[in-house]
Amino acid sequence: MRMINRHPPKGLVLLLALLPFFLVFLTYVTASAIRLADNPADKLLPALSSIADAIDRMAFTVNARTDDILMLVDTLASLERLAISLAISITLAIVAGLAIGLLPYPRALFSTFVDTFSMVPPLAVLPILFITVGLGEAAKITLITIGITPPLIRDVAMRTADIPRQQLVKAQTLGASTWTLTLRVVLPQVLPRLIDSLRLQIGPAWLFLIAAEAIAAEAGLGYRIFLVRRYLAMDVILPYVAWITLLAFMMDFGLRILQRRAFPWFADARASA
Amino acid sequence: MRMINRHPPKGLVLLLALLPFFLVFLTYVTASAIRLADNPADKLLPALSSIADAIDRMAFTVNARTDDILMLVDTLASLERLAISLAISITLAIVAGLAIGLLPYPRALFSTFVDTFSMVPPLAVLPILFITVGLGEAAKITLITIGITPPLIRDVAMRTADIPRQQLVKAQTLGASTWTLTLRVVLPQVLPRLIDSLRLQIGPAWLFLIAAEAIAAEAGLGYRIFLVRRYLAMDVILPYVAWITLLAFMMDFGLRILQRRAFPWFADARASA
Amino acid sequence: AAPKKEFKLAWTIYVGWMPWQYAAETGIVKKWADKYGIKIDVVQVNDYVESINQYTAGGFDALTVTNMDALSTPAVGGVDTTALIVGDFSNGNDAVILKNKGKLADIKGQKVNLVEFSVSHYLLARALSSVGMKEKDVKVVNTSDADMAGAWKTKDVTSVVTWNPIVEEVMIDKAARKVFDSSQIPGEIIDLTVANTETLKDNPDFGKALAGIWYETLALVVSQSPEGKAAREAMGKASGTDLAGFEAQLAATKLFDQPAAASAFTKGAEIGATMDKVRRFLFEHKLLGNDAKSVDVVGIELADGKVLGDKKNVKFRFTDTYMSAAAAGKL
Amino acid sequence: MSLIEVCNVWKEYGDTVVLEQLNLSIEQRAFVALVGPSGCGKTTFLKMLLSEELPSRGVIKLAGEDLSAEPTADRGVVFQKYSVFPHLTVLGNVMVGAELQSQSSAGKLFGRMFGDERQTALGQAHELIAAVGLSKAEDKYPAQLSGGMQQRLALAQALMARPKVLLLDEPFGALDPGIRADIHVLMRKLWNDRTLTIVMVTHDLSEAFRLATRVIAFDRRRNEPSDGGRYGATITRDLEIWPKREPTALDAFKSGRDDPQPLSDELRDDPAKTGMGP
Amino acid sequence: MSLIEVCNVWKEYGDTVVLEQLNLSIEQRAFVALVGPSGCGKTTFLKMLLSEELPSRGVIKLAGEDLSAEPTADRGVVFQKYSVFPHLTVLGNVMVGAELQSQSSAGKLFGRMFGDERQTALGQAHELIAAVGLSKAEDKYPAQLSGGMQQRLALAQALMARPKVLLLDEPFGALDPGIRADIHVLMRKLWNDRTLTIVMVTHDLSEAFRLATRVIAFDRRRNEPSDGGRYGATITRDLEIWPKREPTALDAFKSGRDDPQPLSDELRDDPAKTGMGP
Ligand SMILES: Nc1ncnc2c1ncn2[C@@H]1O[C@H](COP(=O)(O)OP(=O)(O)OP(=O)(O)O)[C@@H](O)[C@H]1O
Ligand SMILES: Nc1ncnc2c1ncn2[C@@H]1O[C@H](COP(=O)(O)OP(=O)(O)OP(=O)(O)O)[C@@H](O)[C@H]1O
Ligand SMILES: [Mg+2]
Ligand SMILES: [Mg+2]
Repeated sequence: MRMINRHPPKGLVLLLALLPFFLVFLTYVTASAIRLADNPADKLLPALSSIADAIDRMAFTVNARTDDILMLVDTLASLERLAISLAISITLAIVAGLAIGLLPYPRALFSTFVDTFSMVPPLAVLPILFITVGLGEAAKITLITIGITPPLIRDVAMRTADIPRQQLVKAQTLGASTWTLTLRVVLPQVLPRLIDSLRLQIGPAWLFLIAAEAIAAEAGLGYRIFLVRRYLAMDVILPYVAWITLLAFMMDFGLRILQRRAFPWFADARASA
Repeated sequence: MRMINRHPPKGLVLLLALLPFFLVFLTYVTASAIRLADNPADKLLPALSSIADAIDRMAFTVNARTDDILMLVDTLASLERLAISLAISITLAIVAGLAIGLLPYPRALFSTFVDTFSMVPPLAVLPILFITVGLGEAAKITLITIGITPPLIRDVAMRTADIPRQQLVKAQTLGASTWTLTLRVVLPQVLPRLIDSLRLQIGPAWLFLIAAEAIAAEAGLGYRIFLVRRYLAMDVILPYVAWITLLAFMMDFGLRILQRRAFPWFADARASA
Repeated sequence: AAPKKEFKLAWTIYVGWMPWQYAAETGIVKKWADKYGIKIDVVQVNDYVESINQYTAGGFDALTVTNMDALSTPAVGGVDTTALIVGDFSNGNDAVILKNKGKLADIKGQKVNLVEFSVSHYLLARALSSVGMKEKDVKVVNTSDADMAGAWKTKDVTSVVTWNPIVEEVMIDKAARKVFDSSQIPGEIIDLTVANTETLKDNPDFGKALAGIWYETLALVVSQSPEGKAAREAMGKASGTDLAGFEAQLAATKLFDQPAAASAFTKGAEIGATMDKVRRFLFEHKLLGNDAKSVDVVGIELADGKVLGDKKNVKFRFTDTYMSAAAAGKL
Repeated sequence: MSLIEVCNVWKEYGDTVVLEQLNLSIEQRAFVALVGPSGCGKTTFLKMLLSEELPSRGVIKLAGEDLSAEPTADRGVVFQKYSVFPHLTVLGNVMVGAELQSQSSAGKLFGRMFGDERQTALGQAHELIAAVGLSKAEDKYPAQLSGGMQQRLALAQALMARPKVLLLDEPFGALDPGIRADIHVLMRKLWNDRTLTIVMVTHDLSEAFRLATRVIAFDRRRNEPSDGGRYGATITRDLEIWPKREPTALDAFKSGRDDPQPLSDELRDDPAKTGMGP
Repeated sequence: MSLIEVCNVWKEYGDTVVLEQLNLSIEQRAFVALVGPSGCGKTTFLKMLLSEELPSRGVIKLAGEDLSAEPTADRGVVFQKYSVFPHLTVLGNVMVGAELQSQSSAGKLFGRMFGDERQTALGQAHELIAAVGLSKAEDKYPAQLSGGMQQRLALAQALMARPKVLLLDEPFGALDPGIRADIHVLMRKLWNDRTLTIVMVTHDLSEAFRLATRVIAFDRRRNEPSDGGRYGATITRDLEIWPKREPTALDAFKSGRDDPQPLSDELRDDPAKTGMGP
């Protein structure tokens, strides 16, 4: 039978999905054991027990000095930054994206500019950014926003322009003004697609968050990773990385659920397009 | 007349497109003049003449100490790294993406793993990367590759899975094996879409390149930016950023042309889908 | 600039500057600021270079910085800067480390990983000249400090120049050999707290408050009392290590916990010689400006009023005013 | 006075003449079918009637006045595809035809209706939905409807806005023949019951002759490839259907199928309901 | 012996019975039309004939042997959409029908043909393309063709692989009536000229009766909503067309239009070529 027609039996599917994770885990444990046998003080690939200790220390023990749980503080700080920047980016993307996708004048004015701007590597202009907005929360939020807004705008503008011309004409023949047309016809159709774009930008958003926290912060997941990196404390870094991955995964999952719940018509409409 | 129906006259379009660039330029010149009036040695927003000097020094003057043109050396080093990583990423994306999108067993094995892996922030696991591949060119290329391959694989797999089931059945009724079906039916249809995904990854690729060169390098656009950042040489950083933007823009443009030339059927097919 | 009431100091994580963090956290900063009727915001910046850039661009009134970086960035950038506290000098905190090679001379021909144009670079230059070599005899690879410890673990890296706590981290490795360190050039790598000269001139109280905070905190840092130990432990934690790690770093630092000693060092003759070496190093690396014709473009005023370089373009000043006031208990 | 007057209209794109020298007047309550070969400019003509395109020369008048420069609610339209909004239910799609026109402040600000205004509109919407046989599908989204149901919905939506003229561009081109026959019956019924003037483009001659009161054919009079688009199409035939069809003549009308089915809530094209026998 | 034997076939998805107790045998050279209400399982049945789905119970035999477990070249297929490959020209689409089957090493390794093998295949391809009236469009891509042309191309492509049975799932459902009439003529001609057995699903009864030698209807015998899918559809009618149609009886066949046009290179559905008169 052709490979393309050979399906794994139901029971095997989950097992197969877990296999690569298990192999990575096994590789880690082996490599760690080898290094530790060579040098028991090796910090690069700590034993699972050291990692468990670190997790306990960071996530389940109240820090005496600051009277709080470090990992919780870091997570809240990072998530707050992410949430604010995502909110700003989404708002900007909707406003600018709809304007560029729908209205000829804003399109003529901004579409080339946004295209160009989205090519500027934000990490390279960090000094200017920090000096313009200072080193506080604003800087971190601005970096994330600058990093993810241009692609979001481009996407929203493209999705807006993809709405069949016929629908816009139709809405006008029903008496819509530009504003009500945007509100009732265009925006509701763009929102579920915005969720798709947003899912693509979750990865970059974390990247910029970590980069921003590496430069100026007093708490945050990226801050902690960079702080302990000087000491090569992989026993802290690895759980933090796993935690970030999990958070990102959950955000992705949440967005997918949101899309399905909030826009019940979308899955069918997309399938039949 | 509704905003949506109001089109700028032809002659105005170019002017409107240039306007935001001009405004940014004007803002810069003004802000720079104000700062320089205050402190003639200010390094943050150098005068245009200083920038011109820096460009002349970096791009048109043979460096006495190293006997070459710095900007040329940097550009070649960076482009080489980009080219190698893109080549590797594309190859991986095609192989893994086709397998995941087309074949049930690899899909069961790898799709969750790739999804999860694509959420790991690569910058956070650098030390592990170092011990695996060292600190040389390999590390930089690996970082870029790790950064952009997972989304590329996901995209190719999704595009592959999007190919109507009917086409796969049809090909089988024409006698195709899994291999010839992939080669003659699936791959040619996925390639032009891969170019779309690739265009989306150009930004991240530059980002990872700069991050990689910031860690350890002897030449490269990102290296130079981070090096001269030590003494706030914005007169060098700004032209470098502009140059990177231009290069990224040209790559984007080149990919668009390639898509049109190499896959003449694609534009029509997409429009009629 | 007019007198003002609110000031910002940027500091970065380094053993010699951790007192700022502790002072801010325990209220010492507030106590002294209140005394002079001002407000001082002590801001932690993770990235050292960024903190200097921010200060240079005018985002901060005061900064923790080394003598070399104070000259290369703010001073060259036209920001007149005064070193009002000489906190310590590196006495082993910076080191040249080779892998499996015991002599400095073995460095010849190797790739050396370090943060280019930093004090590490300077230390390398001084180390090389001590054995009659030039920078041309090695190949410098710019490597970010955050990744230095990880980089050491790779095969490609055979020699590094770096500072603590990374030195300690690297030295854990059995193959690591320290072949040169800053204790061999004592007093040349100086950790300062600097402030904008103009701001300081218009607001001398700001300088006095900083000096007051500093010496009250240092008294705790060196104290063998339980409070002192607790303070060191807190600073260790905040810098990502523990008490032992922090004390090891302190040991490699010549801390001027007595204002009188700091003041004496500042007025001493060596500092002039050091700054001359530093500016020559910077000039050779074109860090005094691309169009700098000579080492003299930027003037450096020493505590005794002598000026190195251009007297009309003094941008970096040493002064013992505040340290002497602290020593005299006149704050 | 005629409802629509087309006076010496030309349409050119750059050097290509698509339509030349159109003169036409359409009476109130006419049902005009527009036929002609592919690419001859039928859609272009409809776009001009919609004000989506402007004539290169000549003028079009609606009820004695020059056409406004952009689409307005006095001309409704149904396209072959994309006529209904995928994110609104059947009821939502029909309601939007009233909501977007509302002159109340809620209508202008949000394109929505509240209170009495909404109740009145809801009543009309239910009625129209019943008229096109979609009562049982009021809460469904377009993607859950068959092609025929979607086009019936598009008709109801267009009618909700009470246009003077209804423009149709191959509205049934993608439907299966049996379903087409049903919808033809509906079409005639709607035209009969409401004060409607209809202009419908179709590829299907029998459809044209079966439905319309007047069939107009566009074609190029000169058709040498060497012309290279220097000449456009124009009206080549203009037939009044005989015996003259009047709005009230519905009973006399028979669908094209042998067994015309009564219009009911359960039309043949409802995917959930279909039953058939040979 | 019949070419296709369907013996007591059931198809269930979970608890839902889609098809129950199908028994059917189809002769060599039959042209079977399959009709039935939407959702009754016609496509499902065709998928089983294709081996894209397996029967839940029962067996299907082709030429006396059990069907292979996956699609093979002995059964060709044309769907309503997506039957041709958008990235290949007309010629490429037809050639691929031979190339993918080639047993030469180039064929197995690259799915391509070279040298003599290719020349022979090219000859056949040109012939088939001519037979479906697409000679002038050999270098065009599917997106540049009208819907009717694409379906003709799909037929040529399927025939290139020389299947024993040709399966068609509403192949002309999306075409305009005039174009449909033309393609019906072509369909009959192809069936006549080649040793083909055809099973065609259609929604259009008149199409079924016009083309087929045998019309089979699927329906649910019990249709209470309360059954909740516990009963499936099965064969409710099985009509042999009378007078019996034989493959050679082509001349007697008339298209459904009043003026059947001769099959030529320039069919009505070529967007570039269309001309029409009322
Ligand atoms: N925006 C445009 N720019 C240039 N040419 C155009 C434009 N729109 C239409 N045309 C040309 O005008 C001619 C008429 O097109 P139109 O769509 O009106 O034809 P049609 O009669 O509706 O055809 P069909 O029956 O295929 O729908 C075509 O040749 C087309 O290529
Ligand atoms: N994979 C599946 N899983 C569950 N149910 C299915 C599946 N495929 C088809 N069905 C159900 O089987 C029934 C028959 O579907 P099928 O597509 O064969 O109908 P059909 O006769 O071809 O309809 P149409 O005329 O609309 O094409 C439908 O009720 C459908 O919902
Ligand atoms: Mg048209
Ligand atoms: Mg079907």
